[in-house]
Amino acid sequence: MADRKAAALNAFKDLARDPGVPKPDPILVVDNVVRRFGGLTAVEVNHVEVQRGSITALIGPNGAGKTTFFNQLTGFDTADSGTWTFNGRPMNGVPAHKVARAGMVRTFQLTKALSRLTVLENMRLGAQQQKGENFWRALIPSFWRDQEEEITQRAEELLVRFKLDAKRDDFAGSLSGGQRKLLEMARALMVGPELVMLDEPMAGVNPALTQSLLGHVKDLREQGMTVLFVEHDMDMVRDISDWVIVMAQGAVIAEGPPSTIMSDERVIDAYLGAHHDAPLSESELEAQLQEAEAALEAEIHETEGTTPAPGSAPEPETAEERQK
Amino acid sequence: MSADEAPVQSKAAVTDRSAHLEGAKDAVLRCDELIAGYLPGVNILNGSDLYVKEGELIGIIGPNGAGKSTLLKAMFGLVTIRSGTVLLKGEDITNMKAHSLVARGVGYVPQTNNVFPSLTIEENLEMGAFQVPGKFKERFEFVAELFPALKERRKQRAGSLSGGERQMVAMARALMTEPSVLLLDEPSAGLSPKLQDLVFIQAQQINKAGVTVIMVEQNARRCLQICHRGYVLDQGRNAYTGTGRQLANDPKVIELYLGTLAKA
Amino acid sequence: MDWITIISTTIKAAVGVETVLYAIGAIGLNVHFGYTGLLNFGQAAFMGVAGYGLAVTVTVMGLPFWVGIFVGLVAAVILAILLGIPTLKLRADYLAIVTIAAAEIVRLIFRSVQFKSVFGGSDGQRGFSDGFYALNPYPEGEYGFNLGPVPLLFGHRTMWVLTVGWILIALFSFVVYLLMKSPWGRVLKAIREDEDAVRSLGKSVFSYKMQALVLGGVIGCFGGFIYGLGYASVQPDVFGTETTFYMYTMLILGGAARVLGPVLGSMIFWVLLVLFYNVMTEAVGAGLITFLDTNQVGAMRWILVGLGLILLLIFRPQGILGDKREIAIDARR
Amino acid sequence: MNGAKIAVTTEGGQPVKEVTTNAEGTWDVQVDKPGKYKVTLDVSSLPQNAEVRGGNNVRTPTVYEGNCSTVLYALQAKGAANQQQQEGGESSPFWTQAAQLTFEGLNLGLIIALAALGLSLIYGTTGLTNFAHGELVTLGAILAYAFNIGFGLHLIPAAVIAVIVAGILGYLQDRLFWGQLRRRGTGTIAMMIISIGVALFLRYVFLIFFGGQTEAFAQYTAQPGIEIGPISAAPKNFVAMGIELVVLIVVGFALLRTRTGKAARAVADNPALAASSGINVDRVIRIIWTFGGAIAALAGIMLGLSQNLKYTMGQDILLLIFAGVTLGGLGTAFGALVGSLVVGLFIQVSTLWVPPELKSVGALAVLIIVLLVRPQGILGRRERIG
Amino acid sequence: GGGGDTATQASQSAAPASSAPAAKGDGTLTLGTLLPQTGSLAFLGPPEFAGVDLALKEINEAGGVLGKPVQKYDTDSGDTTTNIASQSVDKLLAQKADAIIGAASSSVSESVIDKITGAGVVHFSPANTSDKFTTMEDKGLYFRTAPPDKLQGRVLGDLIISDGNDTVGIMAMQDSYGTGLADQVQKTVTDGGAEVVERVDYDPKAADFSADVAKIKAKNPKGIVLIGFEETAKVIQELVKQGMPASKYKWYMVDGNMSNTNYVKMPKGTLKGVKGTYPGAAAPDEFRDKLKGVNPKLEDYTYAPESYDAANLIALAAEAAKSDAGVDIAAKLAEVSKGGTKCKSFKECVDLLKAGTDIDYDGVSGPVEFNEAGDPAVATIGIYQYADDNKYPVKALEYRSGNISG
Ligand SMILES: Nc1ncnc2c1ncn2[C@@H]1O[C@H](COP(=O)(O)OP(=O)(O)OP(=O)(O)O)[C@@H](O)[C@H]1O
Ligand SMILES: Nc1ncnc2c1ncn2[C@@H]1O[C@H](COP(=O)(O)OP(=O)(O)OP(=O)(O)O)[C@@H](O)[C@H]1O
Ligand SMILES: [Mg+2]
Ligand SMILES: [Mg+2]
Repeated sequence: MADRKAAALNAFKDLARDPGVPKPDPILVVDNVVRRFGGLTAVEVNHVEVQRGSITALIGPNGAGKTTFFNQLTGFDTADSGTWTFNGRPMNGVPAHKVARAGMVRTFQLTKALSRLTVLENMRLGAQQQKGENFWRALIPSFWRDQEEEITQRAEELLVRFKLDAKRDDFAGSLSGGQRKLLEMARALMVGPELVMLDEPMAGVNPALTQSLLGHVKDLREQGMTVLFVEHDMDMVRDISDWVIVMAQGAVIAEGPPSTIMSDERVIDAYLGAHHDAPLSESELEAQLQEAEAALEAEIHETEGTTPAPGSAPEPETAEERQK
Repeated sequence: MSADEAPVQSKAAVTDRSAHLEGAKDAVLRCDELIAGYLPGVNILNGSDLYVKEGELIGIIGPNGAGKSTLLKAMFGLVTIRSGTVLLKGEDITNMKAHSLVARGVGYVPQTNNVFPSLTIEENLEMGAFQVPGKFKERFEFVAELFPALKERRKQRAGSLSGGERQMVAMARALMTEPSVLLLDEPSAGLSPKLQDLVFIQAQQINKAGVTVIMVEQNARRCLQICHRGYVLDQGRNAYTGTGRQLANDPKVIELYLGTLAKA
Repeated sequence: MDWITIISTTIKAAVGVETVLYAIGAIGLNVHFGYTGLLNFGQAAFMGVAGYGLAVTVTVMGLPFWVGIFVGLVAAVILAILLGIPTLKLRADYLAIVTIAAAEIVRLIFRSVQFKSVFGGSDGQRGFSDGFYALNPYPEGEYGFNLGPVPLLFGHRTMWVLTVGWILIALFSFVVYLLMKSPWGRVLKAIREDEDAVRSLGKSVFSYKMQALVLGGVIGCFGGFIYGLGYASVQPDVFGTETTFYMYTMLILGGAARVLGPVLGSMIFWVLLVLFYNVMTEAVGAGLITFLDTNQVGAMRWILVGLGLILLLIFRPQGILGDKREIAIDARR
Repeated sequence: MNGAKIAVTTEGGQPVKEVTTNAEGTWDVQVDKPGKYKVTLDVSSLPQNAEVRGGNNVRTPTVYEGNCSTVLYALQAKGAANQQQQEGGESSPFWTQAAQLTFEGLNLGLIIALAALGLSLIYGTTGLTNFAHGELVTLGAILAYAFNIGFGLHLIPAAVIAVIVAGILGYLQDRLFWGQLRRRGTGTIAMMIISIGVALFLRYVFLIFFGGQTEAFAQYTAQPGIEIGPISAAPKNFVAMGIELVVLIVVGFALLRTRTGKAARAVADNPALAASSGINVDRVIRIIWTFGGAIAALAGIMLGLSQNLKYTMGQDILLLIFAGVTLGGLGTAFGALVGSLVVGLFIQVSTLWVPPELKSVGALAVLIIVLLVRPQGILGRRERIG
Repeated sequence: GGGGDTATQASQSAAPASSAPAAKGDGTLTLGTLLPQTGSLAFLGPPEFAGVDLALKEINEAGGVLGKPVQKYDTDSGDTTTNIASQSVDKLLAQKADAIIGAASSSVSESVIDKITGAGVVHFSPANTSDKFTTMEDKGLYFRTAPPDKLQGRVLGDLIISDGNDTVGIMAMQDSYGTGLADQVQKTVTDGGAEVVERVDYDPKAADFSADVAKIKAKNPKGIVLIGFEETAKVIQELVKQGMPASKYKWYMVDGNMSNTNYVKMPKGTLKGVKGTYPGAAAPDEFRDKLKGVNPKLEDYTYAPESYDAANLIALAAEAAKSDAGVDIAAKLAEVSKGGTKCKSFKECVDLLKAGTDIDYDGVSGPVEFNEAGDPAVATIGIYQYADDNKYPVKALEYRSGNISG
């Protein structure tokens, strides 16, 4: 079953762990993309490639520029400079809808549910090349009815997987935060893209469901789809990604397979912090608490009688934790 | 005060009303048989009970769409309660307006839309300290130390912030007043692992300092690790309750709500 | 009190020429606003260019009636495209003001002394409807029936306009029904909710908005034709922002994004307008109301209509046919 | 002019009579039939140094039955035409006119800005597109009129009272009406249509109580202008502009700097979150309505002062108000100021090139063009995507 | 085929076209009014309604028409921005009106003329000035007593010339009334040897008139003609403000804005010496007092005489035709307006009629003699001058009357 995974791992096997390392069969190649907001350089990516048929994770601290990077690639914002090719086709300056049609579909971190459409209609909208989306053919239902049924069926299957089937006839605007995330991802999958770019798909999704969805994402890879996703949940990154790209302050600072990346000093420093490989053990927890308590006590002594929870300097503290 | 002082239950139990009544006697905040919803005729909360004692840290977990956020909103007067009561320190605050609750020392971080996009970060925080403008400077220094990124960008409009940065602003905003009861709706979502750590530690610390905290989390395992007691909400009802540890180790809870991914 | 006249005029108002022409305009607006979310406040301009297209072609250029209709249609399409190309990229509320501005520009030009020789200045044009009435299949006389003592009769000319008008309403409603059930309509509704989401799914938002603008404009332009033909004349001020406001009122009153919403809304609006007025004039005439003089009755009618609108929308904010659930979803996200 | 010779003939050239002007320079010819006649002035009979202005010495008046018809020969000193032109060249009338129009543009723009500020405040905080705002402007003017004429107060105290009363009415409007609607969860679109209903209601209430005619305040009407450089303006204009500018700037800064101002913007962004931060949303909105109503009333009084009062006066400038608000960027106080000034200026200055009947076209066209270049308005900001 | 051609041809004959359904009279003369209660011309409503009311009062006091009191229904014409005029006409037709007096606005009249005349009802406007109605297809049922542009324009133009204004600026309200009158003034003035250095057609709804006045000022004319309705007060403010007061420039006004109430709040002398024309032979004050009797709140009198005359003429025509059917009234309207024994009030005229005499009704607004097209053919224009108190006296400087078409 997991032959694609094997293929992907194989492709990554001998690669150097350098930022911007060339991949054997890149689907997306990015060069010198820069985006500035006033004085702030949000994105400054020199070179990066995404391997076809792999699951690649894009991680990095908050504000690293991941979402902005997605926005540039998918035509939702105009880069100050830079070029990128998708399947060998240059994509800079291409409007967003053409990017999606070319097979590169993204989701939004802050979800964009189509509020006053039902969940099912949201899903159906994702399907491409619908005959009934042409004005004249729309007028004659027999032209598009069959296709519509097929689309509906596909949509319903996905909804079941994403545990949204009970909500299928409710307005998307009435979904909970997590359900919106799920819908956002499911809808993108309706497009049937070659490359799907997920922006924090699992933030706010229940862990049990996340787990079952990861299986689905792996299936996608088996079907030949390429997945590029942003995520802060390291368990998930570790579980499904074949390759990890790390961004910080707009630039790609490291690349590599998940296991290596998560022990990279710089990545730990900038991003992971103390608890990078496993959830805190009981003892660690205790230690952490004690530390906090000590700090609190100190604070109380200092400022006699004021109640506020003191701000402990978290960074050195967590660094210490790691040493233990 | 530690987790052990919380009322002991032998195991994570399917909600037991008598246990609730027993436990809730001297609670700071308690909800009884809340029924609430958005659309006429559709109830999202179907009689959920919850109590939290002085100085407790409570976690609420559950599947997506279970009604966790709705529960918090209902307590905070943002969703109309159709029946049931909410008591804060013995006072009936059912359907009381949010700003009056803030005056009574309740703070709240919403799950979504939790910043003022057209206000700068600094102004967002100023709004957080709306009822105690005198304390703004002091508290600002405090949150700026927690999230240094915010201080650098104090003049940036929140609408242009990244998802995680917004989350920081949201959290910081709630910390501007010094609430005695804090309701957090997925405070760690969208934050980098490092900052997630920070949030959990901070929650614990605040709790240590005497603040009662109710926290909804999808980072469920992590949440159960630090909380004294937890509730599992499903379809608007309490499915399981117990201490954090009990819940985290209950096979049913693991299977249905926690997953096994993080354990690996 | 002359109840027979009151009842008969009210019932006739429910199906009369005004109801028809506003309903048609509002159907177009429903495509724009109800389904696509385009806050077009220049619908009157579409009616205007159509009415004037017909009028100028026939009276000034002396061409046949059908050419006039064709010119009117083309004018509406051109207006849609001219308006659309630069403005469809704007946010909804900005679009609103740009379309109002464009419509005012069109009206002021129709009205101006500079172009009086073409558009006829503030009095407009007339004398272009003969071609239409030449097609009238109804022989001279009165048509309709008596509802008990209440006569519901229309002259043969009115009858012809009404026949054509209601056929158009039925036709457009059917077209809107078909379209909005189709995937095409789904894209429009999606655009109404969030353009960026639609873009991310590979649909050309601009193209669909333009199609919607043209379709709604073309539908609306038939309202302009009906005006021109029904009154046998066009005047610039008819096509002012007021008209668009009233069409919006009708649309929301009937229920936006409902196929029959605009039609029902138009009927309610005119029935209210006529009923209030006629009851009041009769009451004043019969000395039942003494605190108003003749000059104030007209004002009192609008006061009541204003109140009526307010009350209707307070108690049914989603409109008569609207879906309460849709309103409950906060449009501000 | 004495002694000029004038010959009258019929249209066909038949001579009717020749006359000589009397001491006042007038003359008189009786004709028997109506019709077109030709009147020729014998230029050689004029004094040496005089000529007919424009050079044409033939007039062709039409005489109608029972009426007399007058013709006129304007005389001037020889060479005067050239002199005049030279004089004209010195203080170019184009620039004088341009200066005057710029001033008028500012004058009108500030009034619009004031009205727009009220609209922008209310739109900004509640999201209500208030089509009844024009009527709030009218209300201010009519209130001032009532105190001024009805109670015989001088305009200044009358205006002050009117603004206060309008503020109270604004408060009550929200308290008793809009606030209740908000509580019921009425959507913004439904509210917008309700505001059309309110506009109709108010407008025609005014018609009943105020009447359809145009009225003026008892003081400062038709105040003679004074010349300041190329501009002539009435003193009241300067005072009004001063007041307007002060109010605009004070309110603008209040929104940016004061706690309530910031709270108002917070409420605009997200009312639920504002409440969660401890802001009393209803109170903030009521304050805004109070100020919005008062400012709109002030705008109405200023408009009534510079123009006159009519029951449709607010409605007539509503489009300009909206244009100003939008052009500046929706929901920003200074945007309303800048946008309105641009609108005012373009309305007036564009008349240098377009006929005045089309002056609004110029302003509206500018509005469209600016929004094409800056879709978010002059001071508006773009939202980020994603 | 252009509709315009047929219209022109058909209107050549004043006789009612055969196509008009022959509405049978029911014995009671029913008048409908279609006048502005609301809309941009709402200020014209009160005087117009009062004019009709006064006529009706006098008619019914004199015994009514055909032995029965005249019935009347009032309706609102609104303005063109709303289409309520048409609904009002529907109501009047449903109530079997024989003649409809209205509308004030030419545009509104245009939108309903087909409906009214199509029903065989007389359409009689007291205020329409658009020259289009002269040639419009109306089945011979359209009439008007509106002050004739042509004569007034001529008289005013002549007045301006004889006052020695060699340069003239015209500010005209931009509608058929304003532009029509302005055209005529401009022609007369130009023919007379003066130069119209600037003509501004302004939008009466404009927020402000400063630019319009600035345009006049730039040309610095000696005489300034103000053609418009009550918005003239705003124009005057602006003239004074921009340094062109009546003390330095000669202003001229017309019937639409000759008011004794609108300008009284202005400082004393603002309008001193301003001349204006106003149709009608009689001193207006006596008539105005009578109107006040009908509507004590009346402030403005524009078109009240025309409305009064319209109602009287219709009643007389019905009496002369011995029928209250619209077509019969229309057939007699021209006859009672001219050629015969002159009489000035309904009572006086109807007595003559009953005695079998041919009458010639001379109204308050002028001699009113209808031509073939239903337009007044003769008119009298008075020239008045404002005094220090911003009012003009009862006595005209002079009266001029004449044929309108000439
Ligand atoms: N429109 C904008 N104006 C100004 N700054 C912006 C804008 N958009 C993004 N930024 C800034 O650019 C930086 C990168 O933002 P981006 O959203 O790409 O971060 P991210 O990597 O996606 O972070 P997160 O993990 O929190 O989502 C942030 O610091 C953000 O504040
Ligand atoms: N504004 C709304 N209108 C109508 N229904 C809503 C609305 N918000 C939420 N719901 C419904 O209420 C239910 C509970 O939503 P809630 O947001 O409380 O879930 P949650 O437990 O917080 O889920 P998540 O973990 O995904 O945030 C969901 O089924 C959702 O569809
Ligand atoms: Mg992001
Ligand atoms: Mg939630």
